[in-house]
Amino acid sequence: MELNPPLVTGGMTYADVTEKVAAITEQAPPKQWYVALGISMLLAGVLFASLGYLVTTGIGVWGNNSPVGWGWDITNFVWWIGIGHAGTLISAILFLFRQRWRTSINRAAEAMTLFAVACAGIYPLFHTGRPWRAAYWLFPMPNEALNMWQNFRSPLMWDVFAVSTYATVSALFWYVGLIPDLATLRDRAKTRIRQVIFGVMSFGWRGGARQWRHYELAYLLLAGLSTPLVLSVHSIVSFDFATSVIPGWHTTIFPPYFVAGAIFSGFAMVVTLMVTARYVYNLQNLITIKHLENMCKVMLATGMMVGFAYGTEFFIAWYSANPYERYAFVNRAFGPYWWAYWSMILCNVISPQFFWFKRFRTSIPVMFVLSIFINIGMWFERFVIIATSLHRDFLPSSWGYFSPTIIDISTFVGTMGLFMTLFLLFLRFLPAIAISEVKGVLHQQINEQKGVAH
Amino acid sequence: MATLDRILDRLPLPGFLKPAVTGAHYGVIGDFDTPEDLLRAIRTARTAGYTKLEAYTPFPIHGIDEALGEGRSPLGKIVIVCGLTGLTLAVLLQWWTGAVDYPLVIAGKPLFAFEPSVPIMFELSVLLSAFGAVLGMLALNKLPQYYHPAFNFTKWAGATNDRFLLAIEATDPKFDAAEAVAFLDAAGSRHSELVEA
Amino acid sequence: MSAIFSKKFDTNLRVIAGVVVVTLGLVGGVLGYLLHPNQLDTGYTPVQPVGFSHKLHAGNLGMDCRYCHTSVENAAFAAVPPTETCMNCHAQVKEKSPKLQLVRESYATGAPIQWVKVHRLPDYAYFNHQAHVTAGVSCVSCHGRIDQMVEVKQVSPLSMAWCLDCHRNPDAHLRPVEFVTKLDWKPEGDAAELGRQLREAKNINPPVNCSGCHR
Amino acid sequence: MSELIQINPQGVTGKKYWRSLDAMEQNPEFTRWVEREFQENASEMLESGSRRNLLKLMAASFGLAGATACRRPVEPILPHAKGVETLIHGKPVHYATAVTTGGAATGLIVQCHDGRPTKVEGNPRHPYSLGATNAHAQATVLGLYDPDRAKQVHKGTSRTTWDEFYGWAMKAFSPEQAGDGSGIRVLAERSSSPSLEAVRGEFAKKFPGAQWVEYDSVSFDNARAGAEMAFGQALEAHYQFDKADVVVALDADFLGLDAVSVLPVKQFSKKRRVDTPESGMNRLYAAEANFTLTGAMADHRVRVRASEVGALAMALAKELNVSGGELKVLGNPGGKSEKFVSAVAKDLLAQRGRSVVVAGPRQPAAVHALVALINQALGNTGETVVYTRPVVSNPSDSLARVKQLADDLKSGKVKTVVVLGGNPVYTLPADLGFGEALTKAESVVALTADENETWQAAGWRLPEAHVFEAWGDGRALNGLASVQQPLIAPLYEGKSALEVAAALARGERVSGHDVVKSYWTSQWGGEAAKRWQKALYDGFVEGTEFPVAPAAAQAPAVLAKVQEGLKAAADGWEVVFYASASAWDGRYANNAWMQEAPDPMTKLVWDNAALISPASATELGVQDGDYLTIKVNGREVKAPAMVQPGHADKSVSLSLGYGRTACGRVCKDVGHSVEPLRTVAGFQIAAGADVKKGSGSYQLVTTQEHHSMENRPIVLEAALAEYREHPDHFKHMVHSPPRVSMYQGFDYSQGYQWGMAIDLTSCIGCNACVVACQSENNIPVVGKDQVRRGREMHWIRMDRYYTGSEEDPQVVTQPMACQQCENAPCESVCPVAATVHSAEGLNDMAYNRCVGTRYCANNCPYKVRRFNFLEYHKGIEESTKMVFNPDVTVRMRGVMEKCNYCVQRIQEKKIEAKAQGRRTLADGEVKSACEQACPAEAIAFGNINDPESRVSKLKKQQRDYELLEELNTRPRTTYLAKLRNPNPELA
Repeated sequence: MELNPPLVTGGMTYADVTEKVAAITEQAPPKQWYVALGISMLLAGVLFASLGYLVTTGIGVWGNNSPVGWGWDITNFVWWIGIGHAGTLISAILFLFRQRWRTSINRAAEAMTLFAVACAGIYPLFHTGRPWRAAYWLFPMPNEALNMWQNFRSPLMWDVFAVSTYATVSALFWYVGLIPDLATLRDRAKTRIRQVIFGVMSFGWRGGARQWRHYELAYLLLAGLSTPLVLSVHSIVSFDFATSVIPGWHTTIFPPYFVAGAIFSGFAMVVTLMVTARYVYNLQNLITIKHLENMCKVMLATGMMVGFAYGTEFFIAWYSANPYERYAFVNRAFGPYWWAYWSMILCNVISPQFFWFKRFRTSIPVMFVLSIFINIGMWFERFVIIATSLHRDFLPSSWGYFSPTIIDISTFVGTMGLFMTLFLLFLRFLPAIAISEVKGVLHQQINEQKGVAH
Repeated sequence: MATLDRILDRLPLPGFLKPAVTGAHYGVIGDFDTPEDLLRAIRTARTAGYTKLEAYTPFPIHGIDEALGEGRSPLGKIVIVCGLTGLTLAVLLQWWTGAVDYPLVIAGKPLFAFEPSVPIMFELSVLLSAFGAVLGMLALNKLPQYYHPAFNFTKWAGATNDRFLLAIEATDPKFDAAEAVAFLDAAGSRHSELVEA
Repeated sequence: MSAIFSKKFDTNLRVIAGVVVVTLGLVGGVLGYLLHPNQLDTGYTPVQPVGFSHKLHAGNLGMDCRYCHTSVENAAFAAVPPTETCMNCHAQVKEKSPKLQLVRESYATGAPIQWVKVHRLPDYAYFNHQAHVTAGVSCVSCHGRIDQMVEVKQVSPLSMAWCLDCHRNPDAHLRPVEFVTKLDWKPEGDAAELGRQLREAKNINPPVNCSGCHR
Repeated sequence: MSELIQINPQGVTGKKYWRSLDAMEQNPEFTRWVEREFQENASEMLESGSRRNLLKLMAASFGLAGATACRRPVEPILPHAKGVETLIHGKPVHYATAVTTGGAATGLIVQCHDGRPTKVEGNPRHPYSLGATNAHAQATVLGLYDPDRAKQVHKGTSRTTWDEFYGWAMKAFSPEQAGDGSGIRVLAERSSSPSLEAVRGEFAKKFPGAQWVEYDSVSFDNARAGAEMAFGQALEAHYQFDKADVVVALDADFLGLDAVSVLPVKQFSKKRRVDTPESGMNRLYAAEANFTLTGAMADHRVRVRASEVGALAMALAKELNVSGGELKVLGNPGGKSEKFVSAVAKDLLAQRGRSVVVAGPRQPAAVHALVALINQALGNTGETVVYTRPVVSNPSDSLARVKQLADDLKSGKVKTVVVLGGNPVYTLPADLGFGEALTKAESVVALTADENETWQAAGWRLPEAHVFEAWGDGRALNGLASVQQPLIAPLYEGKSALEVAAALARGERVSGHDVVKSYWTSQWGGEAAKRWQKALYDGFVEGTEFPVAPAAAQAPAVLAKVQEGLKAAADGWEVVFYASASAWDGRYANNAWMQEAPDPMTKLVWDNAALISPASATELGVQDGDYLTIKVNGREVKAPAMVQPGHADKSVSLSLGYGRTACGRVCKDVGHSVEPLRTVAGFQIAAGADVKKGSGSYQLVTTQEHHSMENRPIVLEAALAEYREHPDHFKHMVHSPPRVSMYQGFDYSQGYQWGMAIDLTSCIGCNACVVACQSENNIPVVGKDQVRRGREMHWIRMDRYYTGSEEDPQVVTQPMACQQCENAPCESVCPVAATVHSAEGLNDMAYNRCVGTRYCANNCPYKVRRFNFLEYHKGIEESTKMVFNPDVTVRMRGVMEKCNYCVQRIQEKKIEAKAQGRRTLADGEVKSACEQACPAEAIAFGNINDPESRVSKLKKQQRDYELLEELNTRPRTTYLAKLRNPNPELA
């Protein structure tokens, strides 16, 4: 067994790396791209139509009710935000840990983060009854007429800060990473228009040694900032639930549990996307089986954490001797939403167990299918936490049931359309792999090989 | 316009507008095959007494800073200042709005307390730090800078692809165009030329 | 290879950016100032169907506000008077004036005069004249020197922040109830001290809770 | 009620008020609407505007985000040309009036804002109201503004005028044409109106051959017929529950749907109230088929079919040795009842003269006679049961008279029929074929409140004025007369039955005001004017009560008749008809508040159902919503089944008033008509039914889907004896860690601190508070589909839990509104501080600040917050908007709302007190709408800083507990644990 398999295979040179990645943005895309974009844009259109209907008619077009004040809206929000976490994790935490295997996937993963956060951000805004007011009341702007301020003690207020900070920092991080590659595209550009566009976007980057010096430190600092940030974001999202009084929500385990779940689902989404992109664009030499296998290991680890959290919740509910807590968890597993609970267990706890075996970890079809399973499972996890906790809380007189409407579904599917649209445009027009970083890895690899040869 | 340039020059805008080079020539740029060649050339040039050197590479290369004699980037300090500003802002915002400007009794909890303020304190610190890091980096690098004489180098495109360039700038006291071309050629440059400013 | 952008590009870019930023800042500042309730909502002086002069009636003739606005001490609304009230005098005084044609018509036909509302609060704000007037808050505190206005003009922003200013520190706006409609009344001695005494004597605690005004 | 201002007794005053209203409303659209309304057809009415939806305007102006005033809309002020005395814009005034149901009047106080009635309260001085109301009375005001009311006079389907009608009528009802009137029949609803009685006398004098028939769709004749059997004359029994320590209800829902329930509830709860562990408490036994509110309150309830109640009464009479001789006991009224009967008998005997046995109006006359004997034997007559002459005429045989009328019609004897009110085509026994019979008459005149089935069957179709629009009078059950004074001039062309009857009798048009006033002045002589004013002011005419009638029955003779009249219950299925708690007999079917008020027991909304016992459901193989086919004597209806725990087996309870065919928008396609099953013989109970599972099923929607407390300490309950032994019993029912807060908390020791105490021992779960709150707080109606989705908007909901077995459960009810927690979980989670605490301890909700995250509702452990998922006020008519309380914001979609202890009332009273120079409010000065309506006085609201306030005293009781206290939310609303007083022998 090879101890340290190469991360760039096929004997690629620096120029090959540039050519391979940049060419994607310069050539006409394959036919499948147009088909995929068409479908995605159609779905994105469905999203905007659904949101338009929602805003003009009211939250009632969704299935939300009393007692289930949050249904698919916040489920989807948490799901998308969670997915976003993998991007930051790959680009920031793995960077800090000097995990060089991150380089070929970090760019796309970061883009995925941004687009997932964009999709997520739709929900907190549009789940409000009066989004036109929420849009500006949620930010602390001086308001002489009202003399009113936000309630900074509300976890939703924390969300506003966490998610907007997260979106901003992720965008900054992503764009900073893009600058040298945009310069590469600029310098390769054959047409004036491409020259100007990439010229403007790359800020006049030259790759001077002094520039690289500040750049590298900035990147390191951003990674250092993003690491606690990404952990804080899902912790704060979990505070929405953890700080409440509702049985099933009122749980101290939530922050780590949510973060682990976020990484879990995020990696699953990265695998889903990268396996596809790798196949479509022939990037097998850049996104190697080693990359994918590592991601499967992360999924196995985080899946185990999530499974452990599920068990802990039950244990604590039993151990607390609080009848409401006990009921909430028994109800999850055996109440009217039993199917959601067991789908979650099947997808999140059982399915990653396959990754114990290298055979499955290195099998593209297996990891593709399992990654989709995990994404479904993680959606169910959020649904289970939100809907099953709300639908039966303290007073049985107020118990109810939540069923989604067609608009719930179309809004959710629509966000997938928006996500895919953005992702496809990204693949088409921007370097999907961090060219300069891969070259750095290649340089190191070449030196190592030389060292081995010596 | 010249006056404007002068005024703008004096403005405390980081990295703004100071023309990269004055004079007719930027310097001489040589084009190397590998990072190792480049590093060697830098060391030779420094030994030869050149001081105004700049390297252009498609990816950051370890040891190049030392070779060029660069110190630590001040970016970390900028970021710390920004982060502390964010932290202070967050505390002031939450304390002033909640406990001073319109104190409202909410859920029987104190008007201002440390515990519920932590998330926003943290987020604002990170947000301002991140802006500090990015804007600081751009400012220190004098970006955006859309015109630079180095772009006039005929084989510039390689600098962001697979070539490793070394520039001996015209401001170098030891600078002499012909000498520099010869020097770089000798150091292993595949192509060296005098570049217009 | 030659540079994509000209040498002047960077300077031009910064100059343009600077101009844009300064302009936006100015526009924002001006808008912020103009849209502030103090500017936006004050000064509204609609044209009324009948050229009723408060200056003449309340100022020169010295009529008490409550002669017309009868319900101000008893109800939330200060009530614009019925045409009948005008005719109490104008049946004898200026009974042929063309300016009063509309008033006479209204009285004869029973059709109301269409006055234009000047002081308008949002419908979810429940202001109560009775509560203020009986507490000793003068008309002048909100409506200004109506007795000097030929045409009624809104002088206060009537914004929530403005309401709260007084609700938090009412002392300066309190006076003995008998002087409530005396718009030119000035306290003898320390106004704040008098206000404090009145507030304590009458147990005045203006609410700053939401439900004080919003129900 | 600080002031009662009487209306100006000129008949046209109301008109003037109404004219002034549009001016006051400053609403040109509204004026246009009024004008058009009087000119054109009702079909034009389907315009939807929500102009006054205040918050919606905010939304519309959102685009301008604060810059709205740049283009400030010009808003006119339209003062009166001539002032109206007594009217101060924005100041509500209150008028005393009366409303008559089932022939008996109840006094009301109606609040009017700028000339429009907005809220109904009980008249505290009227002995049958004592300040409280039931849900139906609360909803009366919405009926006034029902846009689907009959509005204009029609001949056939074409528009005509009252002039036309009177032109025809004066001829048709002239002696020349009508002769002695033998071809004339008048069919009127039960009335106790002295004026109408006088008019009726005039009519009879003019047309000696004519017949005037009064009827009830929900009949109380049997009770009076029973008295006739016992005492030789039809008397009205008055049960004094406030003097009874033991009450036995035999198929009697005296706390619920048996006519005017307010007084019995008041009296009953007075004896039920437990102030200290030593207090006495009455004991209630109930035997019934359907589960009623009375059964829910009972300490012991035995379920028997309605037809078996007679046998049970007979067994009881035997046990009590009523006759002193041998009694034939009929059949076996169910296994459990033997023990029940002997225990009840013992208890009754121990409380001679301090007990009441009461039979329900559905029971045959013989049972009522038997009950009269039992009460006599127990020495209750004259003590807890008194009799007076009835307030209605022909008190005991209306059904026979209606049948006679139908027969006369069919045989062609009748030329002209005048229907005065009601909806006989829908409500009369189906076997009369009344609608069909009407076609035999030459002319049919119908004066109806809405364009109902009877209206459709008539030639002359006349709109009936609403009770708030017309002059009239009526007697309370004890004879006390009230003048019904109008609060507004008729919105449309309506006239009252009294006016039409008087015109027909006198041959000239007369105003209702004149008829009523001249009747009463003629009764008084001397001080007529003064007494008239006083009657209007008081809401009743002093000294008009009927004297107590001597009632003594000859036991053996009566028993013989009873034994003859009582039949043993037949085997097999039987059907019982009962008035719907919502639609009653259909007259409230188009009243959206009532449709949305959940049935107190089933929690069903917008529907009726066939209620059956769990065992019967198993036997039939049906579940909730499955259709049943119910056949009685060849007549058949289809209705969805609903399992009612505690229902008698082999019995189906069907509620009236649904499945109307000619109906307004609200009740269109709502529920299933069971009227086709009702016959003269089986008008209330129909034996020999054939019940089968039908095909298909139907969606039934309830507001509560889970009926068990899951062993959670929600409604704490104990027996009185237990409480006496351990007064701190309830303090130990919930074990929670010490309630220690991390925080110091705020000082609530100063000023008013509002709080509420709800006595679950008294609460009967009747919905009066629910509808009162809806009326006071402009709560929208959302409709069946939205309720199905769990989006009902009631700020106070009536939780109902079953305890014990499914077959024989007990029921507890718990009104649940915002608990005004001091440590409110909802407040800390709102991002925009739209819900925060006031200095007086209220959990304020600022709608205009709310962005609608619903986080607060999620985090509310009591789930009492209501969210406007859609624009629930959208599309309501301009006329219906007049019902809105102007002191409460109408909420737009997207905002959260909830109970705020009627803060508008608090503010109003505080301002008033301060203006009067008072430093504090007296206890009881501010009443929340729920508290004010509650007939059981179960809700106490007030200042908890005042140790002498009613609420403070209740909270000091040992029974007081905080719901979910372990969460340390420190709710301001607390509950007083439920006590029952079971008979140890039956325990």
